[in-house]
Amino acid sequence: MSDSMPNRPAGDVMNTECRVDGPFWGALKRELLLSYRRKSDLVNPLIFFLMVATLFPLGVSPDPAFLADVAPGVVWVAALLATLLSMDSLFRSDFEDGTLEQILLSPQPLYLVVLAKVLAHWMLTGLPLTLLAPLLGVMLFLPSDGMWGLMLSLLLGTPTLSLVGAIGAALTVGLRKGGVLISLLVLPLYIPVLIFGSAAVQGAVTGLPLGGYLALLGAMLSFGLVMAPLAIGAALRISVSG
Amino acid sequence: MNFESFAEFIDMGGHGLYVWLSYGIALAVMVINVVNPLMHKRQIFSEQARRLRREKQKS
Amino acid sequence: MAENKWLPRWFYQLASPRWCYDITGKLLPIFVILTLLTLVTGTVWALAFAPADYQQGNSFRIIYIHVPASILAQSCYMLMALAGAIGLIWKMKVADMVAKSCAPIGASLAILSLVTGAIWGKPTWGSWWVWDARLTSMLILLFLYLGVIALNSAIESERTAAQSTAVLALVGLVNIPIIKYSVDWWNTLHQPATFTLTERPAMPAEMWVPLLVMVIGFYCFFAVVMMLRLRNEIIQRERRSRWVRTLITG
Amino acid sequence: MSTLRLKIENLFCERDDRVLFDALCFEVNAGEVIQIEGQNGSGKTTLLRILSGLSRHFEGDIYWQGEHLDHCAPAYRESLLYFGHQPGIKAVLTPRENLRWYASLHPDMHLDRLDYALAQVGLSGFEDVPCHTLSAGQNRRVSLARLYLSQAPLWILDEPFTAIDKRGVAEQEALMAAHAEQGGSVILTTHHELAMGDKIRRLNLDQLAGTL
Repeated sequence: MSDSMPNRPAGDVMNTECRVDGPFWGALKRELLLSYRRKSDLVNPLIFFLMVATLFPLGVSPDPAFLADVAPGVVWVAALLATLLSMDSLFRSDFEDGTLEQILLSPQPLYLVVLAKVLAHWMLTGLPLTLLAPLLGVMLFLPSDGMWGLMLSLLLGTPTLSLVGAIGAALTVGLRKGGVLISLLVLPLYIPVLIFGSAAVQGAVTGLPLGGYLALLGAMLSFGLVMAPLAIGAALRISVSG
Repeated sequence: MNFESFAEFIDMGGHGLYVWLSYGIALAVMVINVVNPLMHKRQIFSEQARRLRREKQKS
Repeated sequence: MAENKWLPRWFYQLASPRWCYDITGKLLPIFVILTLLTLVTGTVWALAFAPADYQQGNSFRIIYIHVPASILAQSCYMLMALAGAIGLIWKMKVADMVAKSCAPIGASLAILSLVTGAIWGKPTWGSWWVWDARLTSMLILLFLYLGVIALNSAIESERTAAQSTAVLALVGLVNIPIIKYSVDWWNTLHQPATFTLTERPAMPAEMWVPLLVMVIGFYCFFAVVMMLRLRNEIIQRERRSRWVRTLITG
Repeated sequence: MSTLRLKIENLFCERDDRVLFDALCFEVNAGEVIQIEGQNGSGKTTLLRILSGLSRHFEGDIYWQGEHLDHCAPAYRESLLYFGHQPGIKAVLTPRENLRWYASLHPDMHLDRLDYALAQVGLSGFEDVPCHTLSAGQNRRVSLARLYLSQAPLWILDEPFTAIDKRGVAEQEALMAAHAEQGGSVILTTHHELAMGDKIRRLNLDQLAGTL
């Protein structure tokens, strides 16, 4: 195209405005901006997280000793379900308004865009869940020694949940009844994270060294960081193609 | 042969229920696995035959 | 007229499914005979001639169903993921069909393994269900199968369904060792195993030879069911081609 | 310099047991505007999705500047601007934010012309209002503003004029003509009668499929 377009703003005036973000930052900023504009989507998983944890004392027993016993597992299961709850919308709105097509047609590496989206999802669900977890710990009489284990294990475990869940979201994005299906696909894959996550909390409560569990969670996270975006990208291309 | 009599064979040293139940279920699973594709095959054939007849009538 | 125009390409592409249909047609009777032979001898041997276990008595004979079913359920998942990968990479139609046929067979075998495990658990542990590491991983394997089946049936387009389930199966395959390791580890943490179902120090030959026969029998059985399902899939997907039409009209 | 851009060879696609097109061959050269015609359900959108690389449910070969599409996908995406059925606009973002995000996906976009582009599609004054307050036509215009920003030589446009008024259509059409004159190529579907008439090459899917 010719460069003789009229009305072209002077470069120096618009300088900051014209700086183009890379694919990763562009996608990350956009996701954060989007959820900032739709704040209710942001708090819903958190409320859900809180409610699930409330159900256990009501449904089983309010006995502090018992609750302290099950607290690590309950908090982890609640975190897992809360992550899953917000997973379905990860690619769905992009799919519906056509922006997903544009992402797939971009010359930029899909890996980075997908990674940015998952990171944004974690920052908006996993991270708040981690920060909120001590509150649940108190509600469930988790001994204070376990708090650090709880937060550290959630910090390392929830990103893996987001990464694995995104694979399910990408596989079901073109389907109308994706919501239930995604849990069916993803929950079995969440089991190792659940096992090591709650074991880490239990270890912290009983005063055992945490290093091993956290290392395993970290190993799963790094493996997920390398592999999951590839699977997500492939799944998105397949889903949009159909 | 491990058993003295047929009754003993059926009884399996008191565990007859468990052993025969297991083998029975295994048999059932196998039969279902074989019958299911065979039925499906019949269904496909009759369906396609009907479709072909329909197309023939049309043309 | 239009049909003639695209016949050559169709012919070219269908060569492989058709070949597959023919070859499975020839192999099928052989495998049926093999299956009957091995399974009948294996069952008689296992039920009547193999010695009873000195600890578990005759309930030990359930092993001859439980172990082959478990082994096969796992190899079936591997086959499904591998076939899916081949279908994804080389766009081979037959591989997609193999992968699709695997899921229901594998799921039924996983169920068989779980049910026989539970039945075996009753006389051995005194309860129908124990959170034993192997049973738990088998349960999770069943969940993985169910996920694959659910995804496959939710997607209408055959090709998208095949590709999506292939991705899911591959993700599951990568996860199976992690799941197995985590469950094993979790199991040792929560209940020190007094004795497990299938792990025994050394099995005398009178016990493991019939087991081997049963495992081979199960594999042959799997091959038979696989071929039956595969042939159905081929006919279903190639229904528009000329050779299937003549096959159906007879 | 070869003017050949896109070469489609022996394209075959069926959907729901129906052959949409078969042995479809055509070429798209530099400076050409090609309009895909056909009844509803003749596979216009499907064809455009295949050409853009979104849909892979086809048999046959597509070459971009002599190279098979399978081997040059990133380069192809760099030279492609695709306008799909959905405009690809986030409702809660403003037109400016939407276009800036596009620029992060297509780094060679002229982002400095952003205001100019939005003015050209008649949206000056709406740069910073959320898109959900705009009409359907205005939303599509936001997406069409990419045509003024992009450097991509190949445009694939699926019904770009839906919900766009007459004046807008005339302007877009002029833009396409200018793009073709400068050596670009356009493949589009539309139900509008285009004024540039004789400059357009028409491709009728009904005739090709022999259903008409």
